[in-house]
Amino acid sequence: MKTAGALPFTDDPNMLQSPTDVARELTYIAAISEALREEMRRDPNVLLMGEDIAGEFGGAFKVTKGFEAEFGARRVINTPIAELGFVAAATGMALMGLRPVVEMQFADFISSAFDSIVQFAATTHYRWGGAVPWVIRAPADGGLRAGPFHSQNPEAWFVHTPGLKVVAPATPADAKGLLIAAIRDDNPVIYFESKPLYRSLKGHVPPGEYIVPLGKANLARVGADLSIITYGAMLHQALAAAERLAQEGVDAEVLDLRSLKPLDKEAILATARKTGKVLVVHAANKLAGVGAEVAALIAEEAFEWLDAPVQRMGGLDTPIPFSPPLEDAYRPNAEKIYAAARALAAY
Amino acid sequence: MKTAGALPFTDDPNMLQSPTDVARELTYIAAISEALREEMRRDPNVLLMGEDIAGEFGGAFKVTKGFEAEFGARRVINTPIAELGFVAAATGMALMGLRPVVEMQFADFISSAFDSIVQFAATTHYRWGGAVPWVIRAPADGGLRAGPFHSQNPEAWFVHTPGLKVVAPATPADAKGLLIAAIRDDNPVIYFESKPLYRSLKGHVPPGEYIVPLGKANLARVGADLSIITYGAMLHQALAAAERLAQEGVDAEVLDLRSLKPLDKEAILATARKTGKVLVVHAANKLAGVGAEVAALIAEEAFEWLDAPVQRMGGLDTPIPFSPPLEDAYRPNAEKIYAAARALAAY
Amino acid sequence: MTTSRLLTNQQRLELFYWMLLTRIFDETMVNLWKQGRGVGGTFSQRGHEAISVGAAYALGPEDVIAPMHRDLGAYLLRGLTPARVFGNLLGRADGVSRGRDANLHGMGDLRHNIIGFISHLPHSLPVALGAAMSFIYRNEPRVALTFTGDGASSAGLFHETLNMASLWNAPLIVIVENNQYAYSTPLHQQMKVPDIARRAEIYGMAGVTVDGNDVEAVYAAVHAAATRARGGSGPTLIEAKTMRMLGHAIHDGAEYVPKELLEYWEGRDPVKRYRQKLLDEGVADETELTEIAQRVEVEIADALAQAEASPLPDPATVEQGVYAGE
Amino acid sequence: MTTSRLLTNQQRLELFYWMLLTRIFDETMVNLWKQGRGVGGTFSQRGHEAISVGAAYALGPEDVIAPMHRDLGAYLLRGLTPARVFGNLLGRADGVSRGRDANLHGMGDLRHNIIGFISHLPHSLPVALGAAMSFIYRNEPRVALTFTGDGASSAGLFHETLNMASLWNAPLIVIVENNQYAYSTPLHQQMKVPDIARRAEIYGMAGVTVDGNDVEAVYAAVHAAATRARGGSGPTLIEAKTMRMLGHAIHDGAEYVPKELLEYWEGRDPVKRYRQKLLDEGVADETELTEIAQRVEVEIADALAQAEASPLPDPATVEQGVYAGE
Ligand SMILES: Cc1ncc(C[n+]2csc(CCOP(=O)(O)OP(=O)(O)O)c2C)c(N)n1
Ligand SMILES: Cc1ncc(C[n+]2csc(CCOP(=O)(O)OP(=O)(O)O)c2C)c(N)n1
Ligand SMILES: [Mg+2]
Ligand SMILES: [Mg+2]
Repeated sequence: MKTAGALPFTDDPNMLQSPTDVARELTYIAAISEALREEMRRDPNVLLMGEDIAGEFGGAFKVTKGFEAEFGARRVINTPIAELGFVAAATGMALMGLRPVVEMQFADFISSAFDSIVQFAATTHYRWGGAVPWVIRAPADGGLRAGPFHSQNPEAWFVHTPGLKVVAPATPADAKGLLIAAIRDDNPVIYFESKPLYRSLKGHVPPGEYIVPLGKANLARVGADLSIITYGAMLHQALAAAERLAQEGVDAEVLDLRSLKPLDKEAILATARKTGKVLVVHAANKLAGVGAEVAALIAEEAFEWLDAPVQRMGGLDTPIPFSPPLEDAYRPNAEKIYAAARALAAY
Repeated sequence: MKTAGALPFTDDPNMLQSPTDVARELTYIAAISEALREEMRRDPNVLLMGEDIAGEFGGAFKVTKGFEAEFGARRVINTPIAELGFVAAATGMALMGLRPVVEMQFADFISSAFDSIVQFAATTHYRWGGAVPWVIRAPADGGLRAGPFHSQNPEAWFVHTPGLKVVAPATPADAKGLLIAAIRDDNPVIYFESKPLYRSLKGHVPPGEYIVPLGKANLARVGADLSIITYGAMLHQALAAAERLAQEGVDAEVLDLRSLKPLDKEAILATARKTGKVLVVHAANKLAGVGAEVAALIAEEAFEWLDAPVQRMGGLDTPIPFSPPLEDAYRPNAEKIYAAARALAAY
Repeated sequence: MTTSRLLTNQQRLELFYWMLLTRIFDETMVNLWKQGRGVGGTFSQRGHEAISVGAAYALGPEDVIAPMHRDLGAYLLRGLTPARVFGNLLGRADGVSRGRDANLHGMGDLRHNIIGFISHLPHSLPVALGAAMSFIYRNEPRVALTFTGDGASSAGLFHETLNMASLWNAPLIVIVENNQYAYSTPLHQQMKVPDIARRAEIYGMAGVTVDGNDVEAVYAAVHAAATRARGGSGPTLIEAKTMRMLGHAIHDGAEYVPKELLEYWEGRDPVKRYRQKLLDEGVADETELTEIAQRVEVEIADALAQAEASPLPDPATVEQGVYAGE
Repeated sequence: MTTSRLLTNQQRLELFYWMLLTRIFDETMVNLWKQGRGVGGTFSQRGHEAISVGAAYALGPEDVIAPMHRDLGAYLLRGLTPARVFGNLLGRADGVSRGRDANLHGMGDLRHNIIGFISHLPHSLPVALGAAMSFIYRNEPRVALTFTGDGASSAGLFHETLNMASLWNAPLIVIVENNQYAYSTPLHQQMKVPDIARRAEIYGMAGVTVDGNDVEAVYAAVHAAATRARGGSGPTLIEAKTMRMLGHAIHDGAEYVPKELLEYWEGRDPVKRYRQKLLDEGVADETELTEIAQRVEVEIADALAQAEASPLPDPATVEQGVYAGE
C-alpha cells in the first residue's frame, strides 16, 4: 500500500497466502480488470456492455483492453450513446439470467440511466420477484481538474433508493473483491470506482478467487481517541491525516465503509461507541449525502457513547468546479481532515 | 384548518387581513390553482407545460382546468410524453427570461426528467451565470393505494443536488405562498405537492399576493418537551400526535420545514436547542432521506443541548407497496409518531 | 378483415375465447370499481382485445412478453389466471405481485416468461430488447415481444430501443397500440406524422401497420415478425391502429373524446366483429359461441369470488423480497 | 464545392478569417497541452471549422446558438474572445466560466446569445428547442441553432427534441456533425442507417445533408433553414458530413481510425480547400490571405499570452454564484 500510514487493510486469511502472493501488487485499475477477466472466464453468463469498451481501445480508461480479443464481440458489447436504453437492456438480460457488467464512461453519466435504474431495476424483485443481477461500474470522483461533469460522486441518490446495492472500494484488493462479490450478487449493484486511485494506488491483490462480502466495512486503522468513517479515495486522505495526528499523540481509528448500501451498521456503531468522537468524510457534497445517514445513525443509536458532536466533512454544496484553486477549496483532503480531527480530539 | 390541534400556521401580517379574508377557506389543491392563476395574470412570462394540462381536461388532478380558456394555448402547453425533453425545453425558455411552471403528472415521473434537472438546470448559473427560473410541480406522496409508481416522495435526490431549491407545502396557505415565491425565484425550484392533502385539507388562504419566502420553516405548534420536525402531509399527522400527547401532559413542538433546500437551519437548531429532544418525520423512506440531513445537522450543531438521541421516522427501505395493509405498514402516521414521541419524551 | 390460412378453426375459436375472456374480465373489473369494491385505480383495455390476444397467441411459451397496461389479454393468455390478476387488482397476498404493485403493473412472472410492467413509459421496450439480446447471446430461437402506446412513442426510449434493436439485429417485436389518445391528448398533439410504423425505415428495420381490431391480422403480423426474428432477420415494429373505448383509467370520463369517433370504432369492436366472422365463415354456430361465452362468464365470476375471498398480505411481510437471495 | 451567390467577397473573406482563427486557436491549444501547459483535458475541433463557422455566420446576433464540444468556431464568431476561451481552458478567473467549467463546456454567455454546453449528450438540443419556443411565445423573428454529434443522435433526447420541434413548429435548427466516429465507435456500431438527415421525414420536418467541409454549403443550408424558420415553417435537421481529424480528446491517439480515412479527409480539409477556392475565384490573392493568416497568428498569440498571464480564481469565491439573485 503506498498510502502513508496504512495498516494491513484486512486480516482475511485470503490475503495472507504464500510470500509471493503477498508480494503481488496491482494498481487499483488493474485489480478491476483482473476481477472482470476472472469472472468472465469463470462464468459464461458474465458479459460487458458500455461505450467504447470493445476492441483494442478497451474503454475510456482501458479497463477492458484486450477483452474483446479474449472473449469475443458477443461478450464485450460496444453500445451507442444511450445510457438509459442500454442499462435497461442490461436489466432485460439480467432477468434472463445473464450477468451484465455495464460500464458508464464516467459516473457522471449515470444520471442519464437513472430512471431505469431506480424505477425498473431497483423495484423489480420486490414487485414480482424478478432478479436483476447486473453491475454498473461507475468511474467516479474528482481532484483531477476534470470539471463538473467528469468528477461527480453521485452515490447518495442510489443509497436512498430501495432495492439497489452500492459499493465504493478504496484499495486494489477491495476493488477486486467487491467487484467479484457484486457480479455474483443476485441484485443490481452500483460499483463506484475512484478515478484518482486508478493508477496512483498500488497494493497487494490476492490472485484468483477473492471475495469481499457486500455490506462489510473494514477497520483500516485501529485507534482509541476518535473515529474517522469514510470510503473511496478519502480513505487514503484519512489515513494520512491519522498518521499526522499520531505524531501528535492523537490515535485515530479509521473505518472504511466499502459498502454504502447496505451500510455496515454494526461496524459504524462499534467504532462510534468505542471512541465517542466521530468524523464522517466523503468526497461527495456533504449536504444530504451518505455521511448524513451515517451521522444520523450514530446520533440515533450511539448517543449515550458520544463525547462530542458527530462531525461531517464533504464537498461543498456547489457543482464541482474545474479550476485547481476552486476544486481544492471544494474537496476534502488530508490537511482538512487533520484539522477537523484535531479539533474534534480536543473537544 | 381542519387538522386537530393546529395553531395558526404563521404570524405573518398578510394572513391577518379583514375578517372575511380570514374566513376564506380553500382546499390545498385550490390554493395551488389560485397561485398559478394569479401569477399568470400578473406576469405574462409565466406559462404552463405538462401532459394533459390544457383544455377543459386541465391535468390529471384538474389543477389547470379552465386555464387554457383564460390564457390561451400559447401559455398552457400540452406536451407529448417526454419529460426529459420538455423539462429541458423549459430550461431553454427560462434562460430566455420566461417562467415556465412544469407539471409532472405524478412526482414519480420526475425521475424521467432527472438528468436534465440535476445536470443542466441545477448547474447552469454556477457554471456560466444563466438563470433558470422554472418551477416543477410534482404531485407526490402516498397513502392512497396508488402503488410504487404513483406514491413516491423523491425529494432527497434533489436536496442533495447543488443548485436546486426544493419546497414541500403542508397547508393551503403555504401551497399558495410557496408556489408564488417559487415562480418569482430566479432559480429552478421543485415544488412537491402532497396528493393526500389535495381535497382533504381546507384552510385559510389569503387572497391576492401572498408570498411565503423560500427557506423559512414554520413553527406549527409551540411546545416545550420535545420537537417534531416534519413537512408535507406528515405535518398533520404530527399535529394530531401532538394533540394526543398533550392530553397526556407531553407538550410537543412541531416545526414544519416547508423548504427542504435551503433548509431553515436556524429554526431547526432553535427548536432542537429549546426542547433537547427531536423526532424527525417524513413520508419518504428514511434511509439517507432528508431527515438524515436534519438529524445530522442537529447532532453536529445542537449536540450540547440534546437530552436524548435524535430520532427519525420515515418510510421503510422498500418500494412503496400497493396493498392497504402493506402501505400502512410502510408509512408513518399519527399513531406511530405518537408512540415514538411518547418514548422519546420518556427518555 | 383478413381470412387466415395460418389458423385452424380450433385455433380461431381459441382466439375468440381469449378475447371474450379478456372482455368479460374487463367489464367485471369496471363494474367492481364502479361499485366501490376496487382498490386504488385501474385501467380498462376495452377495444384492445385483438391486439393483446392476437399478438400473444402468435408466440410460443418460450418467447418472452413484456405487456403494458392495456394488455390484459396477453397476461391471461400467457398463463396468469384470472384469479391471480383479480388478486393483483385487489392487493391480495396471492395476486401476481403479492400486493406489492397496483392494477396491471408488476404482473411479471418468469415461469410464464412475462416481464412485469412499470408505470414509466415506455420502459418495457429496452428491457424486452435485453431479453431479446439474451437469446442471441445464448443462440436460442426465441423472440421477445413488447407493447407500447402512441403516447409513449414520443419518449426517448422508443428511439434508443429501436436503434439498438436494429443495430444488433435483435429478435424483438415492438407493437405500438395506436389508440388515438395518450390520456386526454389526441395524436395530433403528440406528433406530426401519426403513422408510427413508418419510423422503422430510419432504423433500417421492418415496419408494418395492421388493423388493431382484427385479431387475425394482428396474429399474422406477429407470426411473420416472429418467424423473421427467429430466422435472424432482426426486429419488427408493428403499429396496430385501434381506439381506447373507455377513459384513460376508470375515474376518467373521457369527455374530451368526440362521440362520433367512439361510434365509428364501436362499429369495429374487435370482439363482436370476430364473433360475426366466425359465424359468417361457419367456424362455429350461435350455440357454440354462446357456450364459450357462458364458460367465460363462469370462469370470471369464480375467479373474482376466489380473489375477493383471498387474504390481504400480512403487514409483517412488508420488508420481505426487496432483494433476491436474501 | 458550391459557389455562393449569397455571399459578398468581403463576407467570404470573413468566413475564411473565422475558419483560420479557429484552426490556429485549435493548433495552439493542442500544442499547449502537448507541452503540459494545459489544465485537465480538452477537445480538438480540427476538421469541423466549416460547420461551426458556416452555421454561426448564417445567423444574426439576436439568434440563439447552443454549440457543442467541437464548435470552437461558433463560440469565437459569436463574440467570445480568444482570450476568454483560452482563459476557460486554463481555468482562469476571467475565462468564460470563471474557472467553473472545463475546456469548451460551460461557455455560455447570454450577452452573446450563447447557451453553454454540458457534457451529457445531447442535452443542448431540447434546451435550444426551449429557446426557440420562447421566440414563438414572444412572437420574435429569431431562431435557435444547436449542434450535436452522430454519436449523440442515438440518445433519446434526439428523438424527443425533433418530435416536439416539428409538432410545435419551432424555429429550431439542429445540425448533426456526422464525423464518422463517436469517440472510438465508428458509425456502423452506432446505427444501421448512417444518413441521419433522413430521420427528419418521420417527424414531418425538413431534412438536409450538406458537405460539412464546405463552409459555403453549410452557410447556405443554415441560411435557408433560418429563413424558413423565421417565416414560420418550422425546424430543420441538417446533417453535415465530416471527419474528426484528431483523437476524441487530446489524450486519445485514435489508433482505431484507419489511416486511409484520415488521408481521404485530409484532402478535403475545409480550411485549405476554402483558401484555394478564394484564390481560384479571385476573391483574394496570396498576399491578402497571408496577411489574414498573420493577423490571426498575432491575435491568437496575444490571446494566449493574456490568458496565461491572467489570475486563477480566488478560492474564497468557490461558493459564489450557485444561485441567481443571491
Ligand atoms: C414517463 C411517464 N410519464 C407519464 C406517465 C403517466 N401516464 C400514464 S399512461 C399515460 C398515457 C399513455 O398513452 P399511450 O402511450 O398512448 O398509452 P394508452 O394509455 O393510450 O394505451 C400517461 C401520460 C407515465 N406513465 N410515464
Ligand atoms: C450521455 C453521455 N454519455 C457519454 C458521454 C461521453 N462522451 C463524450 S463525447 C462522446 C462521443 C460523442 O460522439 P459524437 O456525438 O459523435 O460527437 P463527436 O465527439 O464525435 O464530435 C462520448 C461518448 C457523454 N458526454 N454524454
Ligand atoms: Mg394511446
Ligand atoms: Mg462523432
